Amino acid sequence: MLHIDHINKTYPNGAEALRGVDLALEAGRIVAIVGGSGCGKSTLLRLAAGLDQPSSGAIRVDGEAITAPHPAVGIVFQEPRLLPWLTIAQNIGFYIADLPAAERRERTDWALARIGLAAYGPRWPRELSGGQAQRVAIARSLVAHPKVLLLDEPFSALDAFTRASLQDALLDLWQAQRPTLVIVTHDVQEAVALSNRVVVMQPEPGRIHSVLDFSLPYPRDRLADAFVRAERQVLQALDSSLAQPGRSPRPRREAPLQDPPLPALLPSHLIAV
Amino acid sequence: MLHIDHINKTYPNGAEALRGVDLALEAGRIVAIVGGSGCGKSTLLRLAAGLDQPSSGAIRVDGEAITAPHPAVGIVFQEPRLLPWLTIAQNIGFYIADLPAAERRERTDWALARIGLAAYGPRWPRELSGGQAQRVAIARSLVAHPKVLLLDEPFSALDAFTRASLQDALLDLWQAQRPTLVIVTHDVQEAVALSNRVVVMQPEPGRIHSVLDFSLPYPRDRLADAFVRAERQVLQALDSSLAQPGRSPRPRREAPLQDPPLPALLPSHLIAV
Amino acid sequence: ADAPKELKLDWAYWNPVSLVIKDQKLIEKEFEKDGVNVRWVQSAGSNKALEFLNAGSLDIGSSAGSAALLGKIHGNPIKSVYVYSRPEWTALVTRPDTGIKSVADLKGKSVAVTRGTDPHIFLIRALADHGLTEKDVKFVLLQHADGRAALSRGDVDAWAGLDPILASAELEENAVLFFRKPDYNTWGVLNVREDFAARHPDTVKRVIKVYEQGRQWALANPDKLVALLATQAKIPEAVARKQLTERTELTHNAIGRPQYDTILAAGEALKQAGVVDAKVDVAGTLDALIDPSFSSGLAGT
Amino acid sequence: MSTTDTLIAPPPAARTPLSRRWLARLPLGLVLPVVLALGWELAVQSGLADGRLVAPPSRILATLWALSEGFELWRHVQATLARVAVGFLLGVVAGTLAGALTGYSPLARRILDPSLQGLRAVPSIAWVPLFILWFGIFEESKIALIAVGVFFPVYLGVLGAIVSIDRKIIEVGRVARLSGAGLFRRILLPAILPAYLLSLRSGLGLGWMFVVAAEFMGASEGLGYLLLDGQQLGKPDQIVAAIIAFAVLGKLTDGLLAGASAPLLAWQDTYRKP
Amino acid sequence: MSTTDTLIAPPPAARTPLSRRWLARLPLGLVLPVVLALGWELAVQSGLADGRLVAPPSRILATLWALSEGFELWRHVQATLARVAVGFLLGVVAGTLAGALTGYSPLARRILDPSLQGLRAVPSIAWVPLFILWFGIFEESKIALIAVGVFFPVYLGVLGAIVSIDRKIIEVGRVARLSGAGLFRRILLPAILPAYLLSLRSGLGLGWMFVVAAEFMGASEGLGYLLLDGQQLGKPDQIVAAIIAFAVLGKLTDGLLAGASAPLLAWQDTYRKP
Ligand SMILES: Nc1ncnc2c1ncn2[C@@H]1O[C@H](COP(=O)(O)OP(=O)(O)OP(=O)(O)O)[C@@H](O)[C@H]1O
Ligand SMILES: Nc1ncnc2c1ncn2[C@@H]1O[C@H](COP(=O)(O)OP(=O)(O)OP(=O)(O)O)[C@@H](O)[C@H]1O
Ligand SMILES: [Mg+2]
Ligand SMILES: [Mg+2]
Repeated sequence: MLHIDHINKTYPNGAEALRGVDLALEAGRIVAIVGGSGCGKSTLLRLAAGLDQPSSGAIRVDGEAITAPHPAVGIVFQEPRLLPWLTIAQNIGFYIADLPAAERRERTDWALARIGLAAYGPRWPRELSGGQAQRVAIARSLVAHPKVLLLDEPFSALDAFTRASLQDALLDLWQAQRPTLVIVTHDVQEAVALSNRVVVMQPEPGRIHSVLDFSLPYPRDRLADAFVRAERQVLQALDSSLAQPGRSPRPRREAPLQDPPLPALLPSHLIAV
Repeated sequence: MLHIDHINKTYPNGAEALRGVDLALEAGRIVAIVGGSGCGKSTLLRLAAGLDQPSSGAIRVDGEAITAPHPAVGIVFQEPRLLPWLTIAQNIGFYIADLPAAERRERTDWALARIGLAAYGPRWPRELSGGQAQRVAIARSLVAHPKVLLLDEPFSALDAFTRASLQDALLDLWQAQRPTLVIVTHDVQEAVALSNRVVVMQPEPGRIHSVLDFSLPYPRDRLADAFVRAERQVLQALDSSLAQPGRSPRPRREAPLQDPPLPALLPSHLIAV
Repeated sequence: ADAPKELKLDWAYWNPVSLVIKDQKLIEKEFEKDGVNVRWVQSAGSNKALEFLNAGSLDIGSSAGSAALLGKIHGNPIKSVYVYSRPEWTALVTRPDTGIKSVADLKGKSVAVTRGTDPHIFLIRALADHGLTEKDVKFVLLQHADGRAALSRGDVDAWAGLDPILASAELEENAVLFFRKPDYNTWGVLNVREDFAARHPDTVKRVIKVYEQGRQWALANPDKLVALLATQAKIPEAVARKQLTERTELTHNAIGRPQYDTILAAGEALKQAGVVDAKVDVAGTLDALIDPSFSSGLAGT
Repeated sequence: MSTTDTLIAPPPAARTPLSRRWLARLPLGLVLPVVLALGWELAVQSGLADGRLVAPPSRILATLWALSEGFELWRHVQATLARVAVGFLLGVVAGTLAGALTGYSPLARRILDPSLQGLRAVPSIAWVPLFILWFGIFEESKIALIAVGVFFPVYLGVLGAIVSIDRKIIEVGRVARLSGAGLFRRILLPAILPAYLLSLRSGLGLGWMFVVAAEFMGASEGLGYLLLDGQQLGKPDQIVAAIIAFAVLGKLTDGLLAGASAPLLAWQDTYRKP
Repeated sequence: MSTTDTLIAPPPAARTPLSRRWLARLPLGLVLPVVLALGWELAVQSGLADGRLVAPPSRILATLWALSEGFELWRHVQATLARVAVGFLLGVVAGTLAGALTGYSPLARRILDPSLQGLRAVPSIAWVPLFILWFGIFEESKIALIAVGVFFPVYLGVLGAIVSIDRKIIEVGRVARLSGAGLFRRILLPAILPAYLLSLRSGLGLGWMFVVAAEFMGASEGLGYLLLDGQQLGKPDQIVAAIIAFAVLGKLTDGLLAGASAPLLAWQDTYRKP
């Protein structure tokens, strides 16, 4: 489906964001990408979405080299990037403007309900909280039913329960239509819970450190031994990726923290419940 | 230090973001705020920072009612909000422009090193990754040594290791200067690891659900029984806050997820390591 | 009376004497010993000179007689004290192909004209002479050069022209001057601000003396005058020659009865045309405008 | 630290006392002109100033009144208003299209922009002879000249705003695989809307300015004509009356434009509405 | 789908072939004027068009050449350039201050803005009599008039840009407890910089336009004078020569301004640099 062949990406300012990255994503696969801050995850997604050109190497969708956004590839950006001049409902319908109004309407309403913002359709983006905006951004890409969906830290601004609900929404979509999903996340548990393959990247220059495959049954039990083992495996890979020689030393605490004398707790009558 | 007295906040569009919120933050305390998406956490922080006015109620810093930003109160916004026309170093020095150049320079350099971006001083904000920008935003507020620092999901875009390093940086500052820290976070483990008090908020309208106090010794052992218990306690409060009657039903999976037939794994020679 | 510190005069292409005076620095020489600072200002048209006078940016300025009258009517505090020329700078013009032979043929035709200028007055009086009024023809209000362009484009049938554009249209496009009447042109007069005349009467007299000097030189050197105008205004010598030798008399100086009569007739024509309010006392204004005292003693020619 | 009337002051909350809300409805914009007019009237009346060149308000009002009897002023206003309206529309359409084209296509920009930037500096009056030549002396040329005046600010505004749109927003449009007219209509235009509306207002102002040059070309009615007539015949009262008519109409049409476009900007997240 | 020369096309990557890079350096902006000039020359030479009213390039070049012998053209250019430069500076300073004040303080905005928006529509020529009255007919009044022309676009640009700055950015300034001049210098000005520079360019264009009205006021040198002189004496070649001089100088100064300000915008995250 999506083939990334030996890609290098150096930004005009000289920053080497990606070096020799190879990745193949078959149709219907769920891949998670984890890695330290600044290791090129967003860059990789932007290249795969056709929004930027690699310095060398090629990206192909179904064998076709892409130099511009491809109809089959959708992306959820790291920031919500809602269009401020459209209401929430219009934002969600933005990628499906070509559909008949009735169908667009239907998908939009479904998505608004699914992200728990059914009453928010007519609002402006500036009236949303951070997590609400992020949910709208996810909904916008989901309703377009892309064959490949790239998600850049889609749930980072959500509490654990809202996050779980949206993960479910994503998996529902996957089950119904079997898109290829690429999810960048900093939450290792999330990576293991969602994907069959975890790509661990390492920074400076950004490249692939290791690729870990799992085949745990869905729905996944986060307390199962296999799950916890997989989680630990990813964490270890991540740790070793950040401790690579040649990288600037990982910042660490300067001095061991002393337990400070805590101030007396507030009498509870001062706190409204 | 910071007193929030019976605050209500209704936005011009009628959204009731906060209802009857009382909170007292003594000097030197670390408070974490957790809660569902859209429950008024950012609104509360913005009010405390003097950036917006409550519809009723008052906020006082050391007894003095504030209607505009107070010199003793710093804030890290939910988005990085770097000034695009300043370099990274200039952004970090933005709040301390009044200091002598040498001292500003020194603090900026220290902060750049501490957030692992020592070489990034002369870059523009647009050349940063999401997590890098977030780190710069944190550094910008840290160098001003505020007496009260409000942090709105400061580490959401960071991988586990970078996040731990910045948590350390924050605790170091706390140990050295004993500011009052208010940290909004979606990571319950983080809330328990950093704070002595966790405020759980609940949405629609935004209000305080419960306040949980812990006094675990620093440095905290995340595997210790007491820690895990505290964590579970917060999670339960969070869950119950989101299941409150009167709230629109928490979105849930529509149908139980079936384990889909996974595509065959890629032969590993296709993957560069 | 004492001379002023500064003397502000105008020069203009349509005032050939001023070109001579400025070119030969006659004023500067005259006032050298008094330490008077002489400041020359170019006037692009009568209305500009009058505007500058009105605002006190000129002490002495030249204009057409009718323009001076209009200015006075609208409260411009000036006196006309001297005649520097009797130009025939305006005429009615058409293209060869329109078939217009006389003013009577203008009935129902369109005529380009600049309001309030000598050509405008000229046109009104010409029409009146032939029993026509403004309503019988269609006035198209255009600046002088644009009137010529409109005529040659065929947008209008005739044009009340003004030199030197008139002369160049005549030479370059065979424009037909179908109505000429030197008497209907209203003189080139020198105006002075009232307060300046009251405070520095001697200075005014000395300027007039210099003007006489320049005028005499111009009369004596017609070819050099043509060359002077042609180089200063950068117009072809043929145009300058036509304008100066065929259509400008420099043989007048003292202001008095003849000027009064011509300008009065022009004023009445303007009143008829509605450019001047019907309530205005033209004769009375003219009495206040024309002040022969400064130039009365001058000998003719 | 900061007074309550500054941008950084807290937005008007429920605490605004009644007196302030009453103040908020006062047409404060009238204060300045009225004070100036009264001051000038008093100065002239008391003999402190000479009202010959700039007539005191009473005389200007008399002039305006005289002109408006027999509806003459109204005729002039109407003629000019009609010209400005049509010229404005044409200029806006042309400026928007040209700005969109050069903003969108770097090639078109490199070919067209230098010439247009040069022509932008050509004064209105300089066009007069050329427009007479090209369009004659009737309504067409007047409207065309006004359209030229409107064109340039709109063109510059659209082009300048397009090339400084945030990359992030354009990328959303690219992901929707918009290009050409679609990208312009759905991303570029709304993104530049605040700047665009500003450039329309700027263009409208220039439209009013170009009226005088336009009415140089064979007009016998219109405010520009009134002004020129006043200047040529040396009628200061009429000049000042024309200036005031220009200012009033300019303010009214600008206010109309700003007001009509305000709802289009309801989405903006600015600190305080204009 | 989209051609390679559109905004949404991939930015020039390393793959750009040599021929295209060579193309990129070509002064394409000259193509249009040169083609038009040659076309006109041919049309006149072949008798297809009548070159009397709009002279063919050869004759205009001859006029320009004749004017530049004896450095006369240079004298005119210099006079006008000096006036525009000083007037531009004054106009920019005044426009920036006024725009900052009204953008910052809603009270000042409500008092001043309506009057200024009205005056914005007053044509340059209308100011002439008043400026003669206030400043006389010498250099002061000319410079003042040009400054007025520059003032309005700058004022409108600054005000409009300030009131549409993103709230999020202003809040960062508020947290730093900036107000007044500090807020303006450290937040508002840089935030509006792209719009501001655009308004400066717009103002510069208007400065050039106001030159003619300025040189109505008793000038005997300058490009505006050259133009008026040509119109009054019916010298079409000189008119066209003046127009060309205006266009060339306008483009040069605009290019200079745009070029000088480009480094100030290096931080912008736009899709492609202008
Ligand atoms: N400017 C605004 N205008 C109108 N409503 C707003 C505005 N800002 C926030 N709200 C609403 O107020 C409520 C609280 O918003 P707030 O940003 O405080 O939530 P939050 O707890 O920070 O959520 P998150 O975790 O998603 O960032 C939300 O329902 C939101 O839709
Ligand atoms: N436009 C740009 N210009 C120059 N350098 C850039 C640009 N964008 C990103 N970089 C650099 O490229 C590297 C990779 O950035 P990228 O955004 O891909 O990281 P990331 O893995 O998404 O990080 P994060 O988890 O923090 O979002 C970083 O070092 C960053 O500084
Ligand atoms: Mg990223
Ligand atoms: Mg928030």
